[in-house]
Amino acid sequence: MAEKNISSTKLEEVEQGCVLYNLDPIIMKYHYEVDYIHSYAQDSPFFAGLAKGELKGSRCTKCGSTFGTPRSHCMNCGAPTEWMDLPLNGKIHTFTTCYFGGQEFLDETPFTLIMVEWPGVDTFFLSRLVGVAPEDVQIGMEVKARFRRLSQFKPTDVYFVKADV
Amino acid sequence: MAEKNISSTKLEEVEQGCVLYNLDPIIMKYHYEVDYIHSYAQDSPFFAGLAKGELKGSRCTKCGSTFGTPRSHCMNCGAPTEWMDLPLNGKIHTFTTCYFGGQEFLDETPFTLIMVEWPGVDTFFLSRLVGVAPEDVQIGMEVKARFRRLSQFKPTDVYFVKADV
Amino acid sequence: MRPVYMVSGGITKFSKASPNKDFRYMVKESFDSAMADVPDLTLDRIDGSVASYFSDHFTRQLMAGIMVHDYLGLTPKPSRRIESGGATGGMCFQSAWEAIASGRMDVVAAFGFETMSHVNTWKGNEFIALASDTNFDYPVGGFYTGYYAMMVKRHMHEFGTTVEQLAAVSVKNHKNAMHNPYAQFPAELTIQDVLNSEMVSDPLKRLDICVMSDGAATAILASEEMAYKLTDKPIRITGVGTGTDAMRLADRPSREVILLPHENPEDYKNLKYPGVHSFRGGRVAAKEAYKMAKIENPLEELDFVELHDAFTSSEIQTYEDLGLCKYGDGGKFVESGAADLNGKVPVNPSGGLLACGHPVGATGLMQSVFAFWQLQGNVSKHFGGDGALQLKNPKRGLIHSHAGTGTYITVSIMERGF
Amino acid sequence: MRPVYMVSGGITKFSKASPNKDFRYMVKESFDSAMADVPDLTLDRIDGSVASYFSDHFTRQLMAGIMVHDYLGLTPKPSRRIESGGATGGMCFQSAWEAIASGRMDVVAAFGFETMSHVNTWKGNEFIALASDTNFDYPVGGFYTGYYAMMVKRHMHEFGTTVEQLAAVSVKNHKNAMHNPYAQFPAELTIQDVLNSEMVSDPLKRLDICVMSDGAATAILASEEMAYKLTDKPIRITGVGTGTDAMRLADRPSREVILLPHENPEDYKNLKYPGVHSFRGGRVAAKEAYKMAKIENPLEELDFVELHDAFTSSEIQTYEDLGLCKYGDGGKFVESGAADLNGKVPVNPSGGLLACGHPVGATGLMQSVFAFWQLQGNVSKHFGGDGALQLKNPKRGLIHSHAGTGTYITVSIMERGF
Ligand SMILES: [Zn+2]
Ligand SMILES: [Zn+2]
Repeated sequence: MAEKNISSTKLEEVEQGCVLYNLDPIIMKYHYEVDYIHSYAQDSPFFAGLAKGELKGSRCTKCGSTFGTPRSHCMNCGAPTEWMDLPLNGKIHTFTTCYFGGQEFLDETPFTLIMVEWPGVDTFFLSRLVGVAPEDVQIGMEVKARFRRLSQFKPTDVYFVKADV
Repeated sequence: MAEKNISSTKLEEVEQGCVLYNLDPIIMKYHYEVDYIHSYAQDSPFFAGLAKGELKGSRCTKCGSTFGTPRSHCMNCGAPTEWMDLPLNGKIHTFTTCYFGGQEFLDETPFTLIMVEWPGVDTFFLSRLVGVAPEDVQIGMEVKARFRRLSQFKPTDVYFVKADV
Repeated sequence: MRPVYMVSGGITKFSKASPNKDFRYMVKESFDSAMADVPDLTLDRIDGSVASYFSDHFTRQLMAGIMVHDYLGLTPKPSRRIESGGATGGMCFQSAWEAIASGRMDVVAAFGFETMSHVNTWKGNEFIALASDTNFDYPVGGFYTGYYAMMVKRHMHEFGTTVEQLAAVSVKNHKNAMHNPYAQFPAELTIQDVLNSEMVSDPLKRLDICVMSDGAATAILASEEMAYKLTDKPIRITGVGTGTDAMRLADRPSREVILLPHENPEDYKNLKYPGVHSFRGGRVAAKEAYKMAKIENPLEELDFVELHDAFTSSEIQTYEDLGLCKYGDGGKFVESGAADLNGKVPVNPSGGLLACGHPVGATGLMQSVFAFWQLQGNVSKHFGGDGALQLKNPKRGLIHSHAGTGTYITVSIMERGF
Repeated sequence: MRPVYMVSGGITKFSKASPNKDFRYMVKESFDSAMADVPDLTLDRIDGSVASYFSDHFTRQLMAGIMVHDYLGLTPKPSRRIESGGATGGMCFQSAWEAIASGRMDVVAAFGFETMSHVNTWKGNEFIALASDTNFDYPVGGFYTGYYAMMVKRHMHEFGTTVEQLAAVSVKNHKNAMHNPYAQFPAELTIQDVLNSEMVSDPLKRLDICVMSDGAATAILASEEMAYKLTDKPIRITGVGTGTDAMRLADRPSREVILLPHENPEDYKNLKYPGVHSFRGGRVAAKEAYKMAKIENPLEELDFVELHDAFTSSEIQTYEDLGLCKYGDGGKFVESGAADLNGKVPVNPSGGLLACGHPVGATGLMQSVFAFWQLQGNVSKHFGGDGALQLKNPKRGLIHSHAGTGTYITVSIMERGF
């Protein structure tokens, strides 16, 4: 806490933080920032796996359901799941190429999103497909996982390319 | 949209935006920013008034209720209100001195908040009291409005000091 | 179950930005217009309110719900805020229904708003994307249009749905809106116009997608006794239903189709359901609402539908979820003209989200207001004398509200009570 | 009105941070513990859920409600999220009540959480302050403790309430928590310890204020038929009430006191009400709940109260709102020992928010769980064998949830149904 001259009867004049766009009505710029301390909590082993070139899903310890995107409890019966290794090769269940996006990803467009499917795994995995022209992507296309060398501990640490590249 | 080499099968390696605090579980820093375009809309005349050294409240055109903080519709009968000039002198209805605060205001502590009351005005006005030591502030104390010379179009463009200063 | 009625409704004209009126004032405008339509309904007769808005981020204000309740002069009466993503408006409507059906309140104001103009469109898309899993989905693409694009790609693959069929939805809805003075974006378009519009996320183009809006809407609900006291044209809410699905598209299971009374298991022998091609939550919501409203065959028993067409693809998928046609036949359904203003069951006679705009928290309530006016038979009065969108003597309508990739979906059935 | 019961409850231990379990997992833990207490209650018997959390900002995730519903394995069943500031938990409880009372559902899981550890304490305070008017209030001080400090300053001025009386609340609640293994901050304190703690916003000191927490809670509600099928110790929810007040403290009006059945207008001849010294919303909530539960004199008819003591001052003001004593007598009430564990009406026998913590969306539901265990008479079983907080044969309790400066307040009455 800074020492203040509390007997001054004038509020300091400051100029920061006021950008005025319009006067009638008064329209101002208001900037807001947050720093989050975000824990991946029970999903941490998935992200740690990516850093090691492993792709991990979940298997229910009770009913045996398998999940292509990890979840620590089964969506079918509520029991805890255990980690399982997913194949690095899979198929495209569906896809799209985004030419626009949310602000954070605008400068990465165009990019292609795919849902990866594996035989015997009940659900899918969302990822990016790299190196295939939008017009050449197809449902059913075989793809394989690649991992970033410099892990960022984000789901984009893994991405997919055509299986025969 | 930037031209991209879509035939590359490698995702660019980037290092921005990844601050790791902990590995088990993985805890990361996540930064978020927003720029808002904020309109004071129907309250604009109040903020324009502050820039001219005027303090404006509202008076109901139907039931006559008066409001020490402006509102464009009456909270008692729902009718539109009209602008009214508030006296620049008032009394302290209640107060506190804050030694801590939300992050944005931490470095302004300690500061004293007051509710200003006026005879004949049905509601109050929240403001800061400047130049009075915390132990000297009292309910009922007479105060007067002062205005910042450099308007920021914020409610802090007005503040109060002891009336006899 | 205590019967619940809608007795009035009001909306603001949705617009790209409303710098002269903040969210409180916008709701007040829609509220006052609803109040003005029922002269006997004074402020003191309202027992409480339910507030609907999607996101603290858009509003740059937490607890904005109470600020509106306060601005309307409703303190110290009960209120609460409902949030359910894009389905927030429809859920608010059902929460007000529950407040009355439970016997706790007799007259409830359900109001909603969103002011999406405070940030630019791409930041707005980012906010909306923050409503997808921020561990697994947001960082990969962070774009809801992309998620819907993947869903319809699979729909096209499974069923042969075409981009021309998607475009037909856009043409129909924008055209209906030509006669709706509240619509933000009425237009006479051709299939080709839609196909030629800028590609956003393959196969969805600009004209397949609704825009962001500022706007507000209010629906006033009442118990049977109060409804008939207040108006001689009350509209009864005979069914409410809600369904949900997994947040992550990747988590959607493959099971058997949940059947409606008029359907047969043989219709869907080899269909893995819902996968990513259909909205299971929409089917569950419809099933609950139909059961309550005693609807056996929706196509025959509904006179019109106002559904959540944030994307042209969603409208086609929703025909199927609602049982207006078989799963897979949605594309052909719109192509056939069945959903046209003069078709078998007009869908989005108002112009829908595509043409009216989509100020999230207001949208589901806007649908209730349009449906209410249809059923009261006074569209012309509310549309400045233009009655082109007034259906002939409609008895029963359906409103449908939907959150991101079908995570929350509500269906409510409204019927003439006079 | 269809009777509604609570059949089970579960909570996590509230803590400063929970890096090993995210909000989904925390709720699952509280949900599983509730489910485990009722062996006949399987997942398929739950008709839907209501989610409770305060802020997208704290969660760094929009639509977090559906993610929990999904994680619990409840898709595609109905769900919706309730938000009402600090009263979110209490409002969620009442929304679940409405879902059942309306006849729409038979078994509903009401769950709530908050993860406040993702930002530092002062940023957290800033988030909370963004739940005050961002045009007029936030920029001037931006600090809810400051707003409450102004309220109690006026209370002290009107009624002679003392800082020692405030401190007595802190001493009582922290002491009760010594026997509550779920509490985040149990402590044996003296009045002097509280008075000596660091001044935050005059007259409120560190030990007058609850801390921020991570935590989750689940309450499972059921219709009469299902309740008696599932448990032989159901607890009936005999009254629900909600009140509100203006968002800006400056806007609070001066009117006549809203009277409870046992009060006289002469008691308050010269009192301007509520001004900023009292919570009108609390009085309105109590009045509605008492009427429904047929309570005429709360002090005589309630066996205990779990109320929202985010600040010691709020507890004193709330005694008065609830009619446990006259307006102005709250300070003397705590001083007299009437609110002690062995007093006339034990208030916050659990330790309250002051000692248990306040993970906003979970708090109101946590109260329902503590009240539920009290009424079932099995506190000892849930508190690891320590039965010190178990009241003797309590028949009826009150839970009270409260949002910033009393903008939303809920009161619910719970009674033994066996
Ligand atoms: Zn399982
Ligand atoms: Zn008035």
